[in-house]
Amino acid sequence: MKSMMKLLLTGAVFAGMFAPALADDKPTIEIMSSWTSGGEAAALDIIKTEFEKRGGVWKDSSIAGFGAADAAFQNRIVAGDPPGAKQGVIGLAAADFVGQGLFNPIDDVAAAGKWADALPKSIYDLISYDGKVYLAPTGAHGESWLFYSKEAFARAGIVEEPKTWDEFFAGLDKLKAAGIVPVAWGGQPWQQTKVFNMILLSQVGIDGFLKIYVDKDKSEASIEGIKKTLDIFGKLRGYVDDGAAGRNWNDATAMLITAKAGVQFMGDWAKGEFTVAGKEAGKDYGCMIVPESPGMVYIADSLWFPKTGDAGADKAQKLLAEVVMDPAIQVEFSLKKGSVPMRADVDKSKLDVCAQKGLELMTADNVVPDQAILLTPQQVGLLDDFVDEYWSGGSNDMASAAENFFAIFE
Amino acid sequence: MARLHPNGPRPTQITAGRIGLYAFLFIAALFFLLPLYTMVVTSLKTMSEIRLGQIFSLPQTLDFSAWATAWSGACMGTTCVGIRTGFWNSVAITVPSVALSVFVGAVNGYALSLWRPRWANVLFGLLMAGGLIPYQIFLYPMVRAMANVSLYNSLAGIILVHVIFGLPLVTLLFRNYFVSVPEELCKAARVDGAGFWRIFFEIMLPIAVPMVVVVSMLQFTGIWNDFLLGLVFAGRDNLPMTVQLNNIVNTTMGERNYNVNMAATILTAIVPLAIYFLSGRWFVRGIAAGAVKG
Amino acid sequence: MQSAVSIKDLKIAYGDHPVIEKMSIDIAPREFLVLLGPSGCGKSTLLNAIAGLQDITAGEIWISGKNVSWEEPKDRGIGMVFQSYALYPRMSIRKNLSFGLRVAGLPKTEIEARVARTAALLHLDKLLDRRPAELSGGQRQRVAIGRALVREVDVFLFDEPLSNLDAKLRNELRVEIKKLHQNLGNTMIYVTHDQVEALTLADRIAIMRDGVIQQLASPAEIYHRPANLFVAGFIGAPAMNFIEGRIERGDGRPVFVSKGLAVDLSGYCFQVATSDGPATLGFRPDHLVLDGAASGLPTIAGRISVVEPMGSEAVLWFDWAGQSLSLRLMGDVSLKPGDALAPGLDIRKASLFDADGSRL
Amino acid sequence: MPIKRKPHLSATFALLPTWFVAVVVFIGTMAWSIRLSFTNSTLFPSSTYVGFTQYVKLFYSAKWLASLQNVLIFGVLYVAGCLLLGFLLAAALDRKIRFESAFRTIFLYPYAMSFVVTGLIWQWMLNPTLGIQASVRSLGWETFVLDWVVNRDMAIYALVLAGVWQGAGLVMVIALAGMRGIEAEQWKAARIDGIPVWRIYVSIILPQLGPALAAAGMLLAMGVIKTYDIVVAMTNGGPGNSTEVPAKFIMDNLFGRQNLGLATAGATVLVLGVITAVAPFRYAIYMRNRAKGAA
Repeated sequence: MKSMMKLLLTGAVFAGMFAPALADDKPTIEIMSSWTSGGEAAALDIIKTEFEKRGGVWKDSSIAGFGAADAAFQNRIVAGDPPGAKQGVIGLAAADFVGQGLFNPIDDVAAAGKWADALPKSIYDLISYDGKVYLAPTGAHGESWLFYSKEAFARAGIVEEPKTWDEFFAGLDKLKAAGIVPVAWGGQPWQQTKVFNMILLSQVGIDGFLKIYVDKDKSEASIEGIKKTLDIFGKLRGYVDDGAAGRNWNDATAMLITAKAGVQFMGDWAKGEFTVAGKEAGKDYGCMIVPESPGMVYIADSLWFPKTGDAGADKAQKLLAEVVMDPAIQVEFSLKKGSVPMRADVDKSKLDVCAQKGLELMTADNVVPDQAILLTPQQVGLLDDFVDEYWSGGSNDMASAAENFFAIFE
Repeated sequence: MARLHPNGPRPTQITAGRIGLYAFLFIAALFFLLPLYTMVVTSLKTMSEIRLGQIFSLPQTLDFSAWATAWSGACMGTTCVGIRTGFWNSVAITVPSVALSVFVGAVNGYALSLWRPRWANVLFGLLMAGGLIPYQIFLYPMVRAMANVSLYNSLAGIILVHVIFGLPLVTLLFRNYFVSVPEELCKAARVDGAGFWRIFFEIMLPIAVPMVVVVSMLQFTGIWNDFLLGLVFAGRDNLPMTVQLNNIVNTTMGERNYNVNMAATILTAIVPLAIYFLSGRWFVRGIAAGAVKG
Repeated sequence: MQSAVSIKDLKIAYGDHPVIEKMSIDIAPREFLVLLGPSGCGKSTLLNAIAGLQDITAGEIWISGKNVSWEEPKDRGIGMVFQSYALYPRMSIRKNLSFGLRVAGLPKTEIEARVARTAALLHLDKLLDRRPAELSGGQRQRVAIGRALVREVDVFLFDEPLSNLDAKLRNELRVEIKKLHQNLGNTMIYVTHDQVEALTLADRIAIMRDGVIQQLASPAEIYHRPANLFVAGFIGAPAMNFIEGRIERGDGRPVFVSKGLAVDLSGYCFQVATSDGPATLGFRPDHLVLDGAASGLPTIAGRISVVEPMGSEAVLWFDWAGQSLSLRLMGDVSLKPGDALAPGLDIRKASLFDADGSRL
Repeated sequence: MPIKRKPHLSATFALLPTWFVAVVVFIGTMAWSIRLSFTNSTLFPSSTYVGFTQYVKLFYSAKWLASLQNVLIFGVLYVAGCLLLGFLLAAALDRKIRFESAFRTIFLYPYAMSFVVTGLIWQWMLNPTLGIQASVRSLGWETFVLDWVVNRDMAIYALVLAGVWQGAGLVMVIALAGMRGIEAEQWKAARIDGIPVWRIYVSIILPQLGPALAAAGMLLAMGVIKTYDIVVAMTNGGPGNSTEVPAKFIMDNLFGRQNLGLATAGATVLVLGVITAVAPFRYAIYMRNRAKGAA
């Protein structure tokens, strides 16, 4: 056994010695992302193609599922063998890594590309830590979307997009009466939290939203806002079908595509599912920001650049940051991914109706970041727990629930 | 009705009990086969047909394209090569891992039960306790340790990890097997002048063949189906099929092609399935030979 | 003359639990020694210690003039036969026989010659290519013996080799082993709990109890002059009859007195000087003479309860003073249960034990 | 002169790698976990000790408490269910039936499937709008309900169902092997005594299979504590906390939630709990064996 083990070990050592020798000189980078499905992968491919065109060598390490990718990434860091780039959200999720000195800053690239001018200030702040830019943003997803099936609306006799929550619930009743599942609900914690947030934004406004999530403000106004949100959120329980629990968002979207259900709360990535099924925005399905909402919740992706201790990889990281922020690439990427470009100075003409709406809100800075950007991963988890517990617990005790909500930040 | 005069062989009868017995077996078979059936028919449908939501209905037309896509066309990130490449990685990981862990387990079981060196019971207790620890908690320190000995992200590394995590189970099974081997056999061999290893290779290992079959099949299934360890320890050049399957099946915001998912799932499971279908009888025989006892 | 096997002050203990206490035995070359005792008496442990399969706690073991206390079994010059045969199940008989020789690295021709010789000796020639599972119990045990023989060593150890066989095979193999010993002339140490095997095979028998040798002597000596009550009771079937009573010296001559029975002990050969006191009189069923009055011996009168005819002989059970005694008769018997009888006791063949159970 | 023959060196030597694993990997990891559970570690280990804070948090966490309860329910029902169904299947196959090997293969094949696959497929089957419920209803039985996966009170039983589907075959094989090993004379004796067949299985065969079934149960129980894949694939802990399990709680906090301190506290509680539950059994078995050995 011992000799066999030895053989294996030597084999591994040799493999390790010779492998990197194959690709020298060229800036080489290993990208770890969770963008594995059709549209996502196509979007990533845009960056890859351009990166390779500019002389880089791209090694793909895609791992589906954010949990799995995070586990793999963190373990690579622990092993002292991080990939050259990792896809991840902007904001607090990366803060611990930066704080531990594990990431390379890309200040010079940002300065040369005048990122401070091109990006909305809030975004720029969220990719900077202690005054230095560390992350290269790829695109943003609007998350306050309400998609609806035009066919279902027609059958239920709904002619206008609802402007208020009252109108909205009236519409849902009509759908129900027409024998249609009113809400195609994706009963997974992360989806439910997104719905909670969109309602919250509609109830407390942009400032109120930021007060709660950034300042952890526990004033009467905030508590009242949470209660109103929970009220609306709780009402929705009456409009979902039996199979909602644990349902994937794309299965929910499929219910809209087949007109089995009326509406779905989801991020703008759901458009990809409609597109694949041959449905067109504005014609077969509608997209609107949820009622009474002054703006839009967004989540923004970026690339993280861990320190690899390899000069070639450092060079590649800078090249990659340039590529990602290239205006043309930003648009191309967003087209494929169904997202909104980060830069304000891009060509909007190619974007679809929904994306244009989103970009308008974005450029007007009528947006608030998703909890994944504003909260630590622990808090994000607790928020998911809170929302899920409220939703599936069936409780209507809003006062004590609001109390629990603020316990997340303790 | 005139009663028959009993004479000659008793006529065989179909009794209610017999009918009930077969009914039970057929219902059980249905319960066990239904999921597999569902997977197969789903993999043969088109997505539009799947969206109709009749998961048990037969496909309107047989569409094998999902299988082709799963095997060689499905995309993971920017590469679209299906789970084909992962297949050989899985083989390269599983075969040596199984061989090595069966070997180590057999040696352990043999040494612990027939030689009983000092502290043997303590070691066995530690192993059993180790078998109860959720292995997620090992990831972090193990990654560190493997990186320190330059085994992280290597084939040798992932094999070693599988052998380590397999130790409690294989040792338990082999020990229980060897405990039932008469001690005199070992004594006779020692009088004949054979040492520890000679007795192991020439006498005990041949006796333990049924057990080797059982443990190999259990380990093969476990290692082939592993996802987390492969993901964390194997390194990007050695990712097993399950990681690629996950890349196809598990997507948070992307669209899902259930037919491709099902085809990929069956493809991933096909090797252990084939082993059970083909050598199930050896498994049963191995267990009957006393492989698993109290 | 140098001993073949010599045990010196041997002690074996499992933790605090002693199995063998300070034992010493010398076994002469060509001797057939049987270790006899009830199960748990330590006889197998002793054998394993001689073989080197059992670690010893203190003392020494010498084989053929060499201190082998720390040697591996293979280096002790021994062959061993086990109760369960312990044949290697996945090897043919030929391989089973030759395994030790192959391990020792003997030349091929030599191995073949030895295997052939042994196989011929034990009538295994036709079975050489079979697997153990294909043989009968008797054949398997012959193979096990052959495996010891083929090593051509001076000392053979047998660990209850016949216990797993049925009665008929046991008798046959017993004779074979005896023949083998007569022909080969090796030293043999044989563990058994079967007294017939012990009495028929042994040159000397060591009777053990709780890790201590009770008596080490020839079968005849053990049968006729047991050293203590335990040995007396253990050997012989039916067991020796015991009568408890006292030794009294009324007029200078010792007399054994019990429940109306008085036996003059002047014919008895005392080993030690005795005084008056409690004692046990033991006599074997075959040492009673049916017609006591005619023989002029002291008689023990009673009534027959059971008659056990065994063909060539018969055992009569009769009640005397509330206990059941046995008597062995040669030939046919016409007596029936209920008949009265008064057999005579030949005190010269009887045994007397003191209150501690030691022979007087 | 003290006599100590050298112990069997080769055996000791052969066990060295295992010793290394047991001490360094198993004990080492546990020590590491216990240490970290007293720190405020988040993404990376820190050495700021915070006493029992993580444990307090742990036992205030509804999720953790639910996960403990769930794994207990799941563990008991899963092991019991596998044993029961496995035994029944084995008894049925033991009745000299046709196509025995085909049936055997059908009952055993799920054991070759990963829990991920098992979870995925049962999620489908038990989903009320996609699976069995929808199909039965479309056949005309409109009130039929089988919504375990999405029902808070039933989701844990859905996990049990999927687990039993996967594991019963193994028990069946083990039990069948045991039944075939039972002496024919017992059957003859029971037939002469006129004991009904089911009674023979319950009163005569079952007690004799005790050790084999216990071993099978042990094999299954070793997996219970690690239950993770099937939950993630099937319910991902939901609805609510109804199928949350400790291994998933640990995994979530270890990576996704970047809360090493809480994760290691959970692991420590889990392992210590299991050891205190199992140790008395093992000790009893050990003492019994010792008593046997001494006799």
